[in-house]
Amino acid sequence: MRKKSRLHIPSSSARPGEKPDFEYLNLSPAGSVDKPPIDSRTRDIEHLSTGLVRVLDDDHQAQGPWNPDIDPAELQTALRWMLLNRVFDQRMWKIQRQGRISFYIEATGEEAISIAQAMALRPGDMCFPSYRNQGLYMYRGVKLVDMMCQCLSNTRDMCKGRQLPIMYHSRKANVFSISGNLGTQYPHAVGWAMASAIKGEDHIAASWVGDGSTAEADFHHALTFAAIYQAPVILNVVNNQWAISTFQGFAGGERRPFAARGLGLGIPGLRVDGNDLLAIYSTTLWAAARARRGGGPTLIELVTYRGGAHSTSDDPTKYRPKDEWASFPLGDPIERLKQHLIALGHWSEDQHEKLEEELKVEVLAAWKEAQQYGTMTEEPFLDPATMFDDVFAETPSNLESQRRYMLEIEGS
Amino acid sequence: MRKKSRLHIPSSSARPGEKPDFEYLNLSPAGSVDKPPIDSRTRDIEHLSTGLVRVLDDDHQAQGPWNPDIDPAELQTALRWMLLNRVFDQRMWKIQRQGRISFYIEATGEEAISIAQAMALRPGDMCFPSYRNQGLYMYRGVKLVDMMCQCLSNTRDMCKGRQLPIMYHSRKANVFSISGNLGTQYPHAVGWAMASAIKGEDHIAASWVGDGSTAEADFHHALTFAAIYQAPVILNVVNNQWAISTFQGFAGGERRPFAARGLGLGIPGLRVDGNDLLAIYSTTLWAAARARRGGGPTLIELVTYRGGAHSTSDDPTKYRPKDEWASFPLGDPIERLKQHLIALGHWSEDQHEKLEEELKVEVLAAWKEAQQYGTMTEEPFLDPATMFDDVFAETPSNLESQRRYMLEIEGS
Amino acid sequence: MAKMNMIEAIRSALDVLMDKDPNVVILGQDVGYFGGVFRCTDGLQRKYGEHRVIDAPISEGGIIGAAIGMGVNGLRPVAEIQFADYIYPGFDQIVSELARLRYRTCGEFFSPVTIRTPCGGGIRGGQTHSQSPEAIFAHISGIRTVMPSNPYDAKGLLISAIESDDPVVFFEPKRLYNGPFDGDPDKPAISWVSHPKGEVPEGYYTVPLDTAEIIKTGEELTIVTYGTLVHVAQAAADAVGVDAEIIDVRSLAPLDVKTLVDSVNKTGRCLVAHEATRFGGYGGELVARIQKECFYSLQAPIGRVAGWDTPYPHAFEWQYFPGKKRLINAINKMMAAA
Amino acid sequence: MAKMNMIEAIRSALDVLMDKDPNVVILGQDVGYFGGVFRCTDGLQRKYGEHRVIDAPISEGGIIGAAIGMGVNGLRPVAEIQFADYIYPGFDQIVSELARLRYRTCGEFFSPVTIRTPCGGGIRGGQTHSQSPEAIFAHISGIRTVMPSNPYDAKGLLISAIESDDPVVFFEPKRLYNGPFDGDPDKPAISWVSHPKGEVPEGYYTVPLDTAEIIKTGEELTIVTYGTLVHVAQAAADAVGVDAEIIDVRSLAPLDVKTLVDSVNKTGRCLVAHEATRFGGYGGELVARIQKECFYSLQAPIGRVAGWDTPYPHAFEWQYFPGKKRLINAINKMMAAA
Ligand SMILES: Cc1ncc(C[n+]2csc(CCOP(=O)(O)OP(=O)(O)O)c2C)c(N)n1
Ligand SMILES: Cc1ncc(C[n+]2csc(CCOP(=O)(O)OP(=O)(O)O)c2C)c(N)n1
Ligand SMILES: [Mg+2]
Ligand SMILES: [Mg+2]
Repeated sequence: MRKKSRLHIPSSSARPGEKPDFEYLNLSPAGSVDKPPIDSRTRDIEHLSTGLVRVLDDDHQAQGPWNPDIDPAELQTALRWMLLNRVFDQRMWKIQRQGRISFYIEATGEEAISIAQAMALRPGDMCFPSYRNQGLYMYRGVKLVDMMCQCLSNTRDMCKGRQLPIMYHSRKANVFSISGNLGTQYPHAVGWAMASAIKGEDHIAASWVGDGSTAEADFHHALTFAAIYQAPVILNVVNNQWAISTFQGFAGGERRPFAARGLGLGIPGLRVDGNDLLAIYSTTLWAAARARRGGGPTLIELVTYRGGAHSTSDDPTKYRPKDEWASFPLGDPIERLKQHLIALGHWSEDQHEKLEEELKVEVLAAWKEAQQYGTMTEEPFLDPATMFDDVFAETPSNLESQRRYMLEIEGS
Repeated sequence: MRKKSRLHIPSSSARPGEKPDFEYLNLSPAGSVDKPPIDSRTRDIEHLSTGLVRVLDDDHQAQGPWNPDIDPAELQTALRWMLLNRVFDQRMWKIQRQGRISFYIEATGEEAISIAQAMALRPGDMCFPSYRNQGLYMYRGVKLVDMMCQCLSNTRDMCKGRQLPIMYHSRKANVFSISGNLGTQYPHAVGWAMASAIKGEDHIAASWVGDGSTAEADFHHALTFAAIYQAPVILNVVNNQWAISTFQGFAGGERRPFAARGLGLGIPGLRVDGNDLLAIYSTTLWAAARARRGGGPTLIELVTYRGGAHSTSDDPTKYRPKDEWASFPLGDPIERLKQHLIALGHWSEDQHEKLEEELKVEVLAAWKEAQQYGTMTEEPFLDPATMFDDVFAETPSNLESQRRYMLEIEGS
Repeated sequence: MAKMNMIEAIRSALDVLMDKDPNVVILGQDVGYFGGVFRCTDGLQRKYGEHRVIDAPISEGGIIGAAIGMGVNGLRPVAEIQFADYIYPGFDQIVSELARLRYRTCGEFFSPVTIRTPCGGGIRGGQTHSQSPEAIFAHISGIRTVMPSNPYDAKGLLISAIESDDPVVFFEPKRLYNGPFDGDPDKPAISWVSHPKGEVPEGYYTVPLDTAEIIKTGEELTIVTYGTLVHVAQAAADAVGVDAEIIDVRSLAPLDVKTLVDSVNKTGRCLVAHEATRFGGYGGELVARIQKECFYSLQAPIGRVAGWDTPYPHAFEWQYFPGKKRLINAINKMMAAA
Repeated sequence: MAKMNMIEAIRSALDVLMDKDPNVVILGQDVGYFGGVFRCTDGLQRKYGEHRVIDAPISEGGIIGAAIGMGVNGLRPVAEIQFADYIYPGFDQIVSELARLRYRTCGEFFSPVTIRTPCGGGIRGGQTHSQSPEAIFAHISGIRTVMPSNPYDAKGLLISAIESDDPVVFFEPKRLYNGPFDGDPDKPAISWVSHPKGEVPEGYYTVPLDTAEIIKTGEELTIVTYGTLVHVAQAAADAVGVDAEIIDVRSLAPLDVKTLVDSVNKTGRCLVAHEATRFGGYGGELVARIQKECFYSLQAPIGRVAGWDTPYPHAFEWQYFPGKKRLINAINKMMAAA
């Protein structure tokens, strides 16, 4: 008989039917992590990769050196964007369940990341998002109706029906195209940032990948190039604990935080409470300033939790406890900012409820408008002849003749 | 006009015509780095990745806790293997220059690595070498004549003429096949080690890549898998300062040593004097013991210098100072072990010269024998019909008919 | 005998071999606890343990690289790539290592890895969940490329693939997982239950890795196809009422040329059909070979029906998909040819 | 006009464009200080600085990934992959990103990267320095695949490639770098000096990216080929004494079908020749298309001469290489056909 296997297999802290257990998260109290100068040497700030930068404490007060001291009015705006992101997701999820779009991905529980980072970056900075960063598009001015039209593959779809729902892009907003292939955007961000440096510009780039996607080659490529050329880029790892059914230990998160991944290349790493808008905002500002003045890349790990299913194709009750999110020690980012504002005396439950209602109306209105441009089953329909465009800058003759043939056949 | 580029471009410390400068190497005195227990936690031994484990000091004495206390007779054997490696390389280089083989790669200056590590591993452990590890094959019993026949693509070529010279393999010796594609062997080693663990065996695997090759995706894949499954594997980075014309700063070595690359995944790293047989031997033993008892992977950076050209196709005077090797502060590994043995009173210049002569004779005899099995221009020739074998386990009909057709044509 | 859909047949193949050979291990994203996003490995980790059905990081290159090393150490790894569209990060390990190891070591080392991966469109997956990249694997010497079109073949071919000492890239047309889709997305889905190829032995059996299958004999025209298009071709031939001989290539490389050539020499007409992009697709090889061997029997040029030379668009997948209309049109033209 | 070999012509193209457009940057292993292992970028870093001719780490995936990002930010990157055999680690970025970016964003984003890489055998490089993987790129919608066979075209096509807003994979048959090799390794090397295509303008000019070139007109047989085989085909046709029309495809995808079809309709016979492995090779596409368009003119089956379906063996490269003998044999057979 074969001897017992000695292979180490990571195991998640809880599976369905078990009690959620976040013991493994190494939390620091809010305000306890120092804020070094942006020109610190990586080796002198390694501890930032194991601590956890937090600003909002359990009593909803902002604490410590990373407190960005944002104006309450601005915080209200941030709250509005986060809530909009959530309300939008909820509506689109329902729409998918009704069969009116083919697929959807929600960012529930992770809204603070896109919103806080969008706030911290400048409009000329370029974002290379993952599929859970819809908040970036929203904050940077892409209209809800345009995002919905994309999900509908309708006549106003920015992707002309070519892409799966949620794979937005916006040149105007400086948010790149979302890829179905995990992690591929990471080296693009580095290359973009290198080009910015080559051109002597001071724009920086930022990119986002999930914990699971750090195992891809492109993660390594991006870090290596960023370190070598000291590219002005912020590389974010959104550690939401899960990659579909696979918990973050299977991406190598068991022993050291993801924030530490670049240390061996001299890239500083910040581990940040990903559900704390203030902490995210201020660490991002720090990394952006560092990059802008030639200090090179920063890796930011945002510790959060994927509050919903991976996508509309997924059923998380099959692989994790139903109540795991409710037990997540870093809470819900929207609730936390809301309570902070209430504690500051600049918000109330009433106002919040009213805002939520307002946003629901806004989203619904956008949805009504979007449908006018067509759905998968209702006119107007996109012209299928367009599917032969944009394969190349100019459509070559083989595609023109395929287009003609397709129209002939489909017309018959 | 365009603004000045802000891109950081690494620059080598000296180019042709300039004075060699190894200031950038961070050296520790021999004996100064501590030797922790093999069950130390990675975070407690991070300093081993920035120090430099050295045993032999400038006076050729063995120093400190890493001194393996090897029997002088064994040291003499080690010296013999290293010298054989060098003499073999010198002969084959000349043979290539005479046009009798198409290509060659020498390990000059790096011989201690293969020999010391082969000594420290057990025969059941599996080696996944790079092309500069010919010493592994030699030490593990592959005959010189067989290696020469491989380089000659002759009738006794283990590769039946299919591979470029130096791309050896030996199942019997447990040394894997050398690939032309850099770094691909690294995940193989990890997978092999995982299989060993799955089977409950206590064999470990070891692999080698160059400093330049650490930028490849497979480096990341290997480290990630090794860390996740705690594979019993030793991952060696041979930092010989150069990757063809490109110095190690372009592989990300400017800011942190390669030994630190796994820290972010919890893989301990040892930075080792790669020209010090004793230091290499004892760090490898340490890592092997750690792996064997379930402690998982270790990354070892071996700091050395590529004493010769990259390959017979290369001319290093085009891109680095001629006398760079002579200025390399860690010297020549053969000379250092020789002086150590002399200092111990177990060796002499005379013995050394005699040994070198002996080895030259041995190598020459092997070369004479190898030629009898054919050269590229002299009979006997390998049968070209064999080129259709081993594409698959059994040769399918399309290859059989191509074989027949080839013979028909070539016969015509 | 049992009724199985393609997912069950694949799972059954894995189960039978894991039970038979302790060296068979499975490695892939979400394959373990969860049982795979298409459920092909459901229940196997519970049965064989997490050391044999191993959840892997999102690293196709690493999965294939590690699997190669495992194979060299005596295991028989079955790697799952979640979608064929995501196989490219592992491409170098497949081409440069897996395919070449036996050759470059004259058989001293080899690694009997099987790579399973769902391919093809028709599930509204857009351009990154619909690709059929078989052509680029069929061109690589040293690997076998296989694509079953039904549960019976899926199980028998997968068992052969895993037992083969050659590496195999095993494409599973995901649109066929649940039923023999005939190309009409508006018709209610048919299940495998009523299909003869949905009858699958529960135990061990094999389908050889180097034979094409004549799905239906016929005299007027040969349709050479594989994967999803097998069923569409049948429907199209029926619709036209032509007596077509339909061949399921199923083992794309090495290829069973004789079955194809004999058929075309008999019928004198040949249509090649696949879902993948036409330009540079695998159909080119089929046409080139058949025209060479059957030149003097051919009464019309060999036709190709395939995906367009564009990515696979989300909204227009049924315009992209080479469906019944395109096949009917091609058959009609061909039958009308002199 | 100057006499240039292919290396000089490529370098000249890079020089002309770097001078013309500050956004043109070069990225690759050993391309900077050293000037490239084949010397194609020699002197360019000295002239344009290390911020425009950038030495890169050994990371083909990273080089291509970063180049894409640079292209998105307005640069026009020329990436060098040291050998085509080493392009596979960058394959995912090429297929999934570079080729698809324009399509998936309807032209809002695109990246005009040119990837230069030496391909082909005949330099005793063994199986990892001899490959011709053009077929797998030609199959990918959204990239252009180009392979020049001489200095004049190399420069003109490379200028077009870099200026094109489409991504281009630009294969350079390394055996032709120094001379128009006719397939006979025992003959003394010929240089480009005495070849008309070795006459190259020193300044700016372009060769369009979508036209095949008729190298020699003829009436009895069309040889459709590209890369190294262009010269071998000429030598073989001369040796047989057949009046062959020889077509250099040079732009493999998109393909100039008309030039090919017109020629075969005229000659009635066609031989397709390339160095890459035959099975699933690019020749399949050529044959499939030509038989379709020229069926009624063809007097014999279209022949294919190509590398064997094996890796490219070091010792037997001249048995692997589809040399003059194999071409002569194929021509003779074809001319004898009814
Ligand atoms: C290259 C590639 N491999 C696999 C997949 C399938 N896939 C889609 S999302 C996903 C999980 C990603 O997890 P993570 O990176 O943690 O991001 P999250 O979904 O948690 O935001 C997987 C495996 C893919 N899209 N691309
Ligand atoms: C994937 C791949 N890319 C590029 C090359 C070409 N190449 C061969 S050796 C070499 C340099 C390797 O340097 P390093 O890893 O430091 O090893 P060393 O030669 O110094 O031992 C390069 C770029 C290759 N063989 N494989
Ligand atoms: Mg995740
Ligand atoms: Mg090196």
